[in-house]
Amino acid sequence: MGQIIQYIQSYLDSDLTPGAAGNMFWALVYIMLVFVGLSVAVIAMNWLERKILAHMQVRLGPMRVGPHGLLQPIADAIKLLLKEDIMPAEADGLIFWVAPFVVVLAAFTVFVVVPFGPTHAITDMNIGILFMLGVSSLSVLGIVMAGWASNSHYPLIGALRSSAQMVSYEVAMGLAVVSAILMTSLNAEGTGTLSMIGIVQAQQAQHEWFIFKFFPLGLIAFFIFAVAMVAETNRAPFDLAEAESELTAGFHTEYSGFRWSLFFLAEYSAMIAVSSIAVTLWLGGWLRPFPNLLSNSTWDLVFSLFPGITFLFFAAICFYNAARMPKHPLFRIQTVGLAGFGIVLGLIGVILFIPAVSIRAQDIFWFAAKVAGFMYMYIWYRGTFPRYRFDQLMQMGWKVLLPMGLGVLVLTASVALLQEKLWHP
Amino acid sequence: MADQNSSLSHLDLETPEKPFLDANELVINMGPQHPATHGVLRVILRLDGEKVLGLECVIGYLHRGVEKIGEHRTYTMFNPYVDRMDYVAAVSNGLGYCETVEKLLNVEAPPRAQYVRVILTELNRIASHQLWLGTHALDIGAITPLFYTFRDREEILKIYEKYCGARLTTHAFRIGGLQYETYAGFEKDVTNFLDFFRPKIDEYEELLTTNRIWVERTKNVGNISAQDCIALGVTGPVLRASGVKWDLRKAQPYANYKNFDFDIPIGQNGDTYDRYLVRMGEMRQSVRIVQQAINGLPEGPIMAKVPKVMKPAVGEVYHSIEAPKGELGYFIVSDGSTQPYRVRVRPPSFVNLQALDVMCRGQLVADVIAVIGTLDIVLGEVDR
Amino acid sequence: MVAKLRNSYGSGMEPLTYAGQNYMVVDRTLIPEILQVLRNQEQFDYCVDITAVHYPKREKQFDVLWILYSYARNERIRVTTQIRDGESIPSSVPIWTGANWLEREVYDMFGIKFDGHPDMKRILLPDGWKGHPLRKDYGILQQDNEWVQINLGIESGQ
Amino acid sequence: MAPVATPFFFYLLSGIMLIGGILVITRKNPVHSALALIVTLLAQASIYLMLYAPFVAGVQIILYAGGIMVLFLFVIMLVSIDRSVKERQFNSQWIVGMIAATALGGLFIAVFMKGKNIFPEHALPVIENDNTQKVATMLYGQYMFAFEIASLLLLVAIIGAVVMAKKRI
Repeated sequence: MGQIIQYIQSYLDSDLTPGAAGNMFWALVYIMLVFVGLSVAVIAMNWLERKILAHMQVRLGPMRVGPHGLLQPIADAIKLLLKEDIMPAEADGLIFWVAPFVVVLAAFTVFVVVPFGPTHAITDMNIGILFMLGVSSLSVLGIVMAGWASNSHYPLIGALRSSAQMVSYEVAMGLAVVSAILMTSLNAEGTGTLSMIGIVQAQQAQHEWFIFKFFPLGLIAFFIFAVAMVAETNRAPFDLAEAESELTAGFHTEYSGFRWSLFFLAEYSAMIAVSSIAVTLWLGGWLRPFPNLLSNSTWDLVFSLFPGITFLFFAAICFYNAARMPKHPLFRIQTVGLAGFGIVLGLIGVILFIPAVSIRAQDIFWFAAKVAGFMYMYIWYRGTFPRYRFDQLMQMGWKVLLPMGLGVLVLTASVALLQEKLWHP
Repeated sequence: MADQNSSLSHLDLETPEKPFLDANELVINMGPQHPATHGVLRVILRLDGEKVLGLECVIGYLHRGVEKIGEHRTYTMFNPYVDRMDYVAAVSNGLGYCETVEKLLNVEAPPRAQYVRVILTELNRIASHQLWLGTHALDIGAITPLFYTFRDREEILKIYEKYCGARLTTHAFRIGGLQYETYAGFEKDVTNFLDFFRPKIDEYEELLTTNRIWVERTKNVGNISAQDCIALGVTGPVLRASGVKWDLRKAQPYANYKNFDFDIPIGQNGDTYDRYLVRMGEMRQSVRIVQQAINGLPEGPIMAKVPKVMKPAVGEVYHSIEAPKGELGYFIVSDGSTQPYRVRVRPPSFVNLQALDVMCRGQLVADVIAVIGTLDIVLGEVDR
Repeated sequence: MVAKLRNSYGSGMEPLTYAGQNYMVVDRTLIPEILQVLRNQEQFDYCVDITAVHYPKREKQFDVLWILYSYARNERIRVTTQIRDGESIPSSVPIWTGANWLEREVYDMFGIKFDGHPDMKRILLPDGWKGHPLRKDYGILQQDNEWVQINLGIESGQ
Repeated sequence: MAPVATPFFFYLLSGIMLIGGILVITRKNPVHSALALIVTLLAQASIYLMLYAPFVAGVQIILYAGGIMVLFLFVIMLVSIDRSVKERQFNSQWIVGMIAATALGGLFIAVFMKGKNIFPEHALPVIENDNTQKVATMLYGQYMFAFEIASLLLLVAIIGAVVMAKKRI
């Protein structure tokens, strides 16, 4: 018994990730945490997307289930779970059944290496970024399987489209990633790293987010990635695979109920995953803004207040809206619920002000905040852009982004070499 | 019957033993239940990969026999039926029908009625174009314009509702003029709408006109030359976007369009983008016309002297107006009784839809969606 | 223009005007020729509409008419011809491409066949429907019950 | 650091690979075969991981499982499945194939039996963290020429494919 407790406690002193430290218990705890956090994020994302998109489009969005539709995603989830699971008669049963799980598995497995903080990752792989790209590319398989197994024209064409799209954009994406990895090798030993934590630490060591490195090279590489990642996740304006007006719903046309919701889950967690890559590679991962300019202890303190303030701000919004609720007896439950939600958020905010907590949590906060920024951009794209045509999309991938990526890669390498030769002889 | 199911025979729809790749040609059926066919249009596409080799429209799912009904109703009774053809531009349909019967009866609506008719018809043109813009943009993947246009279309529908109680199938006009005098504050409502709407057109354009993806999706898509348009009998914005400056409101003015000052927006390339610009221009021109009509709205009677029981003399009359979709014509044959002997509707959507094949050849599947959208067809009018 | 046509075709063509609208009644035999002339020499390049009217009491039961428009002259004209039931008429698709669907609709509604039409079949009603609804002897409530029973699986559509 | 590469995992992964491999050649439906091949490739990637070669494992997943196999599936899915299911599974070359497979198997067994003599030195376990850098230095240092030749070969292949596929250039 004591041994077990010791085994559990031994990790607490370590400054490694549980995976790297080989501590299975804490690795499991982290896996659970990431899984739960991700599910909550997807649920929140569902609500936020509908709400934000609705407000962009001069409508209200969900308003009925819970105050301001807060419980809508839960209601939807229950609805989906209770729905009949339909399998087309001519479908290939096994593949049809496996496909959504492949997609979900691929989308969730990548989070094994996502660094939410210097020690807040399930494990730190030596090939972290490669692992992420590789595993996320496996979700193409699931999509292709789903499209083919449905045994119907529209899903098949949808699947072919999205797989072609994902395979093409992976190339440009990879080149952009390589140019960022190249930047990690600009240190005294001249050795770079593929580890996700290592990449962020390199940015920390170089006192610069890679997006600003070798301006504008880092920015261009980031731009390429930012475009490719939208294509990679099959989202607007690259949502050809599920172009409602052309292919009804693309590869998951024939899916319903729980299986459909798995695709939905996978789509959102894939969005979060690629955003995490972007944040890690170019936006300094868990590092707070201006780590080099405003780097004395006062600023450290100021920035450590942000997580708490953010939650208090959300709480304030909740209270404000609770106060604005109609004063009708039927609205009492909603008002109380919203205020209660505000109180919970406020409590979290208050807890986050405790220095011991805030030091541990602020890395996660900054990481999440940056990812949230990307998520907002995803929604914004969807509200603004029409959809690309397939040949245009391919043209953009192969004739614009790929040469651009190659150019950036070559330039980055040259500039890095020159810098080494000229300024640090 | 000999030609039973012959519509599909030459397209080889039922060839299961033919493998995909060897055929080199894929036949895909789009619709009648498809979100982008704007109703119940069925398109059978012959594809080479994603390239369209040809297509055939199968229509008639919404056929209600409007022309047959017309032969069994009196002139007055048939009036509401025409609203159900192009239901997004019901007022235009009514205008065309009323004017045709007026021609048969040899009466003319009084000036005030004419002005109100112009106001309502032009508002209807705006509403129709708004609906077109929203759905067309939605087909191409831009979801937001739909909500913007519906928000603004609502204001027009409110004016209709206040004027005649109905929003969509308004039955706003009567043969010989109007049934209702305008309500108090009608002019103010319309003026308010115009002031409200002018910046909204800019808002739509801001979202789309210079949007790179929008331009790429619509430029050089669904091109049709002026010659082809004329040969196919295509009219309306589609014709004008191909560079033919022809608008019935100018060419053969009806109602009292000759009193108004407006331009005919035209395009050069006859592609989807030009058609978009032409329709945007038409909305602006409609705003101009309505403004002029409101400013010059005369006082006076709203109904000409029309017999209670209409029995036009024996004869036949064709009259057409510039509906939002193109030339909307009515050919009515009277045998001197209270019911028309024959009502023929010349539906612009029906004729324009013929051009779909020409416009889509050599394009990609995704463009078929864009082209169906840009033709601005209403299946209620195609099938009647 | 009318005088010129009158000279060349003589009694086969009769120009008329009603309510300020010009139309001409043309003999069935002159149809393709006169349409060709109108299209090529008189610039009636836009075929607005093709339709028909059924007069069951007449010997020549059907009026088939072309409504034409000339962009150059900004003028409309109607060409009418009379044919018997079962008689066919030369197609005008070679003259105006747009006549295709319009002729199909006339065939669909009246059962008038157009010779030389590339795709003479029903357009609005389903293939295999019996009867041509715009004929006067086709009742307004009448329908092809057999077709409805076979294809829709219901007793009657009413 | 505790070794992950226990014999249990090795046999498990090898078993998966074997089953996958057998499925590849026995399934009548080509899509099923391709999917079985993917399973095999993934198991193989895991074995690379056990060999402390994470970079190779990652590349294996990205290139084979994520890239090439998707293209395979792409092509297979467009071919009529019904016809291939009807076709006979074995063609006239199956005897030759069997002989070749047996010979290869025999060779493997021979190597396995006499392995220690053929490879006298133990392969030194490389530290996982240095692996990628090692691969990089090898590729761009010692084997630079071979690497460049290989990439040239691929370029030629790409251009050849484009020339053959495109009707007019």
